[in-house]
Amino acid sequence: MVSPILIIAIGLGAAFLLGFVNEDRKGIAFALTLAALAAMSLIALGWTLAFAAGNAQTADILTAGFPPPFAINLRMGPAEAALSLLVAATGFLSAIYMRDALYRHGRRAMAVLLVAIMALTGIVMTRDIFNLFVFFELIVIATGGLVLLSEDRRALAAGFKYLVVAQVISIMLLIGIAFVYHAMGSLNIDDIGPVALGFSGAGLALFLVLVALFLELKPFPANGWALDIYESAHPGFSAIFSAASGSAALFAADKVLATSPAWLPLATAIGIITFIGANILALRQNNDRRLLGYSSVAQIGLLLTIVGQRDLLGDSYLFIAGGVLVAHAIAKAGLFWMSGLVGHRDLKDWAVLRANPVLIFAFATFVAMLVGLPPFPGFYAKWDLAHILMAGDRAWLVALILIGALIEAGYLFRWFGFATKREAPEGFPGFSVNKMGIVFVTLLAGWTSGWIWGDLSANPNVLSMVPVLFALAFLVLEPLPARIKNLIAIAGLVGWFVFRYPAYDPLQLVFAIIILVGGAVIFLASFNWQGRRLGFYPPAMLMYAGLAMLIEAETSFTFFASWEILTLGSYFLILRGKMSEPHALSYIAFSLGGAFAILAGFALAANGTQPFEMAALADVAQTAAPYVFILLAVGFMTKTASIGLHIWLPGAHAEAETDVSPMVSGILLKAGLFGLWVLLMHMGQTQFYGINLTYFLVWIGAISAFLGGLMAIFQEDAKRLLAYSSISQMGYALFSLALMNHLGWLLALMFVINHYVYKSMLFLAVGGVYARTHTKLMYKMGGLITLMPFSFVSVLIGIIAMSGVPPLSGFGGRWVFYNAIMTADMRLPIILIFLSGPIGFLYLFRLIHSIFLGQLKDEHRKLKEAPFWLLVPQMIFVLFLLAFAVVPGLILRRVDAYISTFFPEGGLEWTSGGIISEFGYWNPVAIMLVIGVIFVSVFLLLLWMNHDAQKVKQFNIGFAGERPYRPETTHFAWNFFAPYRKAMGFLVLPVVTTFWNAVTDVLHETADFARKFYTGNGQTYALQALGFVVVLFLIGSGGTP
Amino acid sequence: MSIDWPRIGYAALTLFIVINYGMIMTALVRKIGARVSGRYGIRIYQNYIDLVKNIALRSKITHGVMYYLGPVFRLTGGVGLLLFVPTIYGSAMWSNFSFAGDLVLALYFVFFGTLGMALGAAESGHPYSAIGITRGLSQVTVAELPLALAVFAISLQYQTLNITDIVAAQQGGIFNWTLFTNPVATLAALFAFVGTMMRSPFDVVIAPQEIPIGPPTEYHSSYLALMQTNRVLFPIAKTVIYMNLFFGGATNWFEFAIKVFAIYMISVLVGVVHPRFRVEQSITFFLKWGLPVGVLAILLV
Amino acid sequence: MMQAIYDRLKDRFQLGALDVRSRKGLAFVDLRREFLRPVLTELRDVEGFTHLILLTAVDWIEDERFQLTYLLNNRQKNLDLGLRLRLDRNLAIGETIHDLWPTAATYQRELREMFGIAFPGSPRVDEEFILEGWTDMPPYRRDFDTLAYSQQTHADREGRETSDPREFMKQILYPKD
Amino acid sequence: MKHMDPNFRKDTKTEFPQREELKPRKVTTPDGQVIDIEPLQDYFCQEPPKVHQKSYFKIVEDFYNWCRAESLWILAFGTGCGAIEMRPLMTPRFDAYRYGIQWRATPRQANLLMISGYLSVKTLKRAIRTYEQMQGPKYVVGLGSCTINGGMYWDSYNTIKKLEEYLPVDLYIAGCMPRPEALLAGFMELKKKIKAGNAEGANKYAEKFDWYKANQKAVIKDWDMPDYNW
Repeated sequence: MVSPILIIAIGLGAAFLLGFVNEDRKGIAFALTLAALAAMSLIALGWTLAFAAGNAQTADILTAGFPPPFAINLRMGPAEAALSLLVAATGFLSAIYMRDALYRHGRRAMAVLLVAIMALTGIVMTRDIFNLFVFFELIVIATGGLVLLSEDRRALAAGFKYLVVAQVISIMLLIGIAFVYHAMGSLNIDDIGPVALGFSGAGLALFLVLVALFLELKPFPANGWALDIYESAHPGFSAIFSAASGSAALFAADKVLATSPAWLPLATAIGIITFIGANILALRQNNDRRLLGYSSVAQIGLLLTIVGQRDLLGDSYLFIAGGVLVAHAIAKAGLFWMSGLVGHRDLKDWAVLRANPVLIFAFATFVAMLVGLPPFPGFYAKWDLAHILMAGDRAWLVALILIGALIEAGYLFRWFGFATKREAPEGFPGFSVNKMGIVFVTLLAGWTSGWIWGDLSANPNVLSMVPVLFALAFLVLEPLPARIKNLIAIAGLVGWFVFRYPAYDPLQLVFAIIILVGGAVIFLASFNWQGRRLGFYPPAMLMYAGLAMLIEAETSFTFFASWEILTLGSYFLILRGKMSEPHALSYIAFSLGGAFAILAGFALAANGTQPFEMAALADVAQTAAPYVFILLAVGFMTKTASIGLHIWLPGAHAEAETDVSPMVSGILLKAGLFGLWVLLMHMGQTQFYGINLTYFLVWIGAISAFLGGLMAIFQEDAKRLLAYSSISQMGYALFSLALMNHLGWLLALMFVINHYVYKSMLFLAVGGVYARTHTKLMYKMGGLITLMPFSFVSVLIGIIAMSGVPPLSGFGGRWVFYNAIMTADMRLPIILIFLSGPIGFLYLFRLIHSIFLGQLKDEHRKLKEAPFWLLVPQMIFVLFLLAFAVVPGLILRRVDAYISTFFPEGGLEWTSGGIISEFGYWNPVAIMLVIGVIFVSVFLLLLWMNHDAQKVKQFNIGFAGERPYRPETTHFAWNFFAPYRKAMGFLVLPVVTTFWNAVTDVLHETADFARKFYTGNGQTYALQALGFVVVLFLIGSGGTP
Repeated sequence: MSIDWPRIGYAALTLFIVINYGMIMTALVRKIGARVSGRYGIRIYQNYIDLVKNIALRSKITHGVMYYLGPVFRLTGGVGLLLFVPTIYGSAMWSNFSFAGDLVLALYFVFFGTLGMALGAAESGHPYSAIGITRGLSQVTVAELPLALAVFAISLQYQTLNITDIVAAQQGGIFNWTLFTNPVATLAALFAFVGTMMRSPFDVVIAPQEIPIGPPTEYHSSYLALMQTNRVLFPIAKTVIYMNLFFGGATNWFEFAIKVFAIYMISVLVGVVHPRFRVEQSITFFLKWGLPVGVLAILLV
Repeated sequence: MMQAIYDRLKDRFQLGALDVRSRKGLAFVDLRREFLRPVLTELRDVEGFTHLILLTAVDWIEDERFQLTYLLNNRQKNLDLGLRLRLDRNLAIGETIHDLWPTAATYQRELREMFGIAFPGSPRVDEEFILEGWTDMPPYRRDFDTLAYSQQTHADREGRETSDPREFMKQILYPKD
Repeated sequence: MKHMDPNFRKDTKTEFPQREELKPRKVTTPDGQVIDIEPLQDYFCQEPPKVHQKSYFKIVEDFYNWCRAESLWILAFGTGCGAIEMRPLMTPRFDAYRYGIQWRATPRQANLLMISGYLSVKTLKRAIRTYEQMQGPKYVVGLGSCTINGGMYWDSYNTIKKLEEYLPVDLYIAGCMPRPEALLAGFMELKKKIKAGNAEGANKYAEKFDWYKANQKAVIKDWDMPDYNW
């Protein structure tokens, strides 16, 4: 192996050599710089690969020929190798990125850059604290110089402030080092400690060193001096400052802390405060780089927290810390580099990235990496971290980390929403190829790191799962026409279903049919879109991949990974809607909140065991079980949009594209239901202080069913109406599931099927109407029945089926419902369900009346029927509903038998003469026949009597002697249920929305308040840094020095 | 599946009897009302004349397919409801098509005609029709609530959803009727009964003074004839359900006639002494009075 | 009381004589056009005549004049005061007072339709008020002969006899005289 | 007798302009296409009324006529002061219900239109519309001398004098106003006429449709509806 000291030597040597290069020969100087950085990277890479392959041992390099502590020694271990690679590679890429700036400033700037990178690798490798100090000083000076590469005038001030505060810190470090030497008699890190927590003698020494190192990490709130650098420096340098400097400084702190575990809580405390505080502050940022700065600080805070937990993490420490670090470094470097592509500094200006889809993909990747979503390293790290912390009884820390992460996700996804939805500036000059190339390399590195971490993980690698790979393949297929991609997508879904069919149990089968076959049917509607439809298929397929994997998941990890994948996919899918930016954001915020609850729940349940079988949920210890239940239930209920957690749904579903609405409503909601199903299957009877937790679910389900329906009544927007209706329907399903008896579960399953069919059908029908009328406001339509007969039929059938009127399939659901509640323990919530049934009738009638009946408007006179491909799936659904109404047994019978394995009592008897339950009977064929015969007879009778009726037009109505003035004034549709609002309106005041708004408001207010610390004055910042030390000292010593 | 011709014959006969009974009974009820106010009132066979007159109209119009089908839905709803419920207890044949489904079928089939009628009336494009429908639908959602609760209560009481079984359990004396064994549920159901019979005080749906006659504003000729037929048939079909569930059912046609008339008169008596509610008032009324009684019923079982 | 009000107004505006009628508390005053608005404002805001009972017109065809009558009421004191204003019949343009009393707009619309008196600026004054599809001259003008119009528009039923009521009743009641 | 200006000539030249909402207009569809809207054509059925044959069998027609006679549904539409005379018919004193007479609130379901008193031109338009919206066979009864010859409004510029020029009147009930007893007597007469098969006003209206329309349009200058209001 090449000696690692060469890394430092090359950096230093090249910097020295640059001095000999002619000032004008910038090309040579730059080539030299690049070569040096490349060589440094390659050496580090060599070591890293050797460690990965297991061919290398940790090597100590002695510099002066003496063993430590008599001379400085460097160490090259796996962590050092990886970090050196990170630092050197970042430097290398940044150098290419900053080519223009470096050319402008000449060889000196290049030399400073080389020194900075060299010093950073030095910090990583050295084992000597005084050496550490030297390298820090080098970095401080180099930073001060490199900041000037920026064209931003504020950079000068920023660099100066940085220098002032950095010197204060350096002095502190130096004093600390002196004390250490005094106490230990050695400057070698390996000779320090273990030092007990204390503030005299060795304790004080270590305190000073640590505090200095922590301050180097820019902890909240003593970090104003560093943030200006992020904001004003050249993005290429900011990338180094964030990715490389931060990592190196952290590693330095880690090295010192490793000697004295007693000091770890200090790191944890500072880390977590920084993580949450910086994230809250970032919420209010409009400047992209400053936001990235806060985010960097937050990520370093998280890492410091993890460092503080190394006593607990044990062997996983490197994996976890490394995962978070790598994700942070790559993503942050990538984002800083991307910020150089964007001309202006407002977050909304990132909309310019839309000029290149790959950049948007890169942006999405980096955001996902930062938030810790699969398949990136942060995901695996977070998973393991949560598990280990939970098992170590540090649930509070998990909670804090997850809250911080949620806030972080909030602003990052909001930013992403700006980029994809806001208006792109006019007259955009184009991106620099050079810079874009760097971003692409980073993107590649991101995905590679994801694969590596997946591979290293004890759990399956997300990137080696077939559905995920299939979905990702669509990224490559993007240049193809949409219709070909659609065909492939359908083939993929159906193919996967056929392939997996033998392995499904009946429950999985039903969900698989809905997700895969049902997904394929909805995809038929997507044939309606022409062109390439960029950015539609990858997220859609990602969602389906997540769903397909979810229902087969055997371990909690696969389950959770699938959950995150489908969440991510559906977020991008929802975001595509024209007006959906805020709704997609609230969707992802709630979904991630829910996902984190699930993560915490799984981690609590697993109690350290990995992999954790889903079935083992049944064996969770008595003490933990209720908490596991609550966490998981809350998580799943964010997806089913149960009341209280529902506010994301109406907007997300209503503003999505026409074929996306049925996907996210008809199919995606079922994921939550499936989760609840699995939960109840394994932990159904969990008690909490003597109360069966399913009681709460029954109530929540009933209230959702009721209020969802009530809110649907008052919507003017057709898709919103359907969206609220979904809340109601999911409430029903939750209710019946939580009844915890045989028929309840059967009913829930019927809801799963029925809701998929009629909600998809209705969304497509309304979407088809929207495609023609360009409005979703119902009162602006009317009288479309003759123009759109097929759409009308599907809405009509959907309504009959949904409202439970015989003879269509909805009635079967009602019948099972009555039989199910006969054996239920609870009676009061049933009242709400009784009330919500007819309420469903109200909003559905409003839907069909306001759109298809009543008065036709002038501008709609020449409308055509909805597009063909939107009608195809609708007609399939119509046929299915009719068939399902007559022969429900085809599907339900097997499931009924399957449910008997959980609830042997109370099943149905399937006979040729109908279906018989314990209490009643139901003969779908007979019902259909009788009604059909009567209907036809009466119809023929009427036809005989009234066959010669004169067809009249819309204004031929008995209008009290007058004639209607205009269709708009004659169509009764707006505020259709006014009397109902008078009587029941108080129930639908937006209490929940107000609550969640208040939560976000408080966060924002806090951020606003905290911003007052950041005066922009260098002296203040220096005082803050000192104040931080004093406060830390006082708290640490308990006020008694 | 072989066709059971005798059963179809009996069904047709049931239909015939009930329609004629309904024609006479509703006329009688009006006549009684007239006599109370000192008039002679309509002739007892007036309903038939009106029916023929409407069928005999020469010119007719149609507003479209759903308009045309509205009355068909309506009458199918009425006929179906009648035939899905056993009419005479103890007779296999007079039970008609009740083999197709139990109490739940009857409860939900009530909406079939309502839905069809609403769709048909709405296609006429008449705003008064639409207003009438919103009133009707708004009111019925809460008016049916006490019934749903009462039905739940008595099906828990008898541990069955089979109407025949429920009637069977009430045989053997008047005190076996649900009316006496479960008076609270009966009271709750009667709230719903009065609320859904389209009589004052709950007839704002068809308020002639403000929205001519609500949903059927545009209907005439044979459409109206079908609806008139349903108007005499449907309340009886509904009353039969109440009779079976709460008043011991009927073992022969005579008992049927008496009981249906008596139960029907409840809504009439309430109607003649109460002025009309606005929709939100009746919603509030049912929530304030009907709902608590219903809740009490399911809590007491 | 009315006299006192009249005297107070008389000091400041040129008014005609106070024309006191049979009933106590009812009087009319003639005034010129330029005093209409100030007098009305004064009466409304100072003298307590808050209510515009009616605004009507009389066609003095012989004088070539339209007379506008603004009848005001003081509710506190139960006084009615009519202001009479004469307009040139051939240049029938009145002044709108809908800003003083919003109801005046309706009266003015009626006068516009029935007498053809214009009130520029009055809201919706040119819309149809009672007549629908009227194309002839304003029917309340006295040169509009309603009988002639009726004869030319609606045919009489043949055999219709018309009697003078006085003669007719006399024949029936006192056939001998 | 009243003085009449022999020189007065009514204005017969001025045309009343078409109502704004009925003028043909151009509308932009959601797809941006511009289409023509002709309100009268698009909103209203343009078919003329048809003459309906009686039943093929006389006995059936007689039975139908008997039913029609015994089931007179009056449209609740009061055109003038005579409307007040109809209310007592519902009271115990007169009790018209026993003769099969009822009031309906919608023209679709009524078959008897009572022109209850003077009919101004403006109301005539509503009466015509309402009459045409009723489904045949349908009957018109003119109430009071105003409908017969103008009555006390004989010289009014705005009140029609002979109702049968505009609608096919089956029966006049004279008086100013006729008392409820006279109304009942009139209904009995109408019944006889219907039973005899002579009350074919609707067919007469269809047969002489052009004549009726000409008369109607001669007095209604702002004809803002289709020729026949289905």
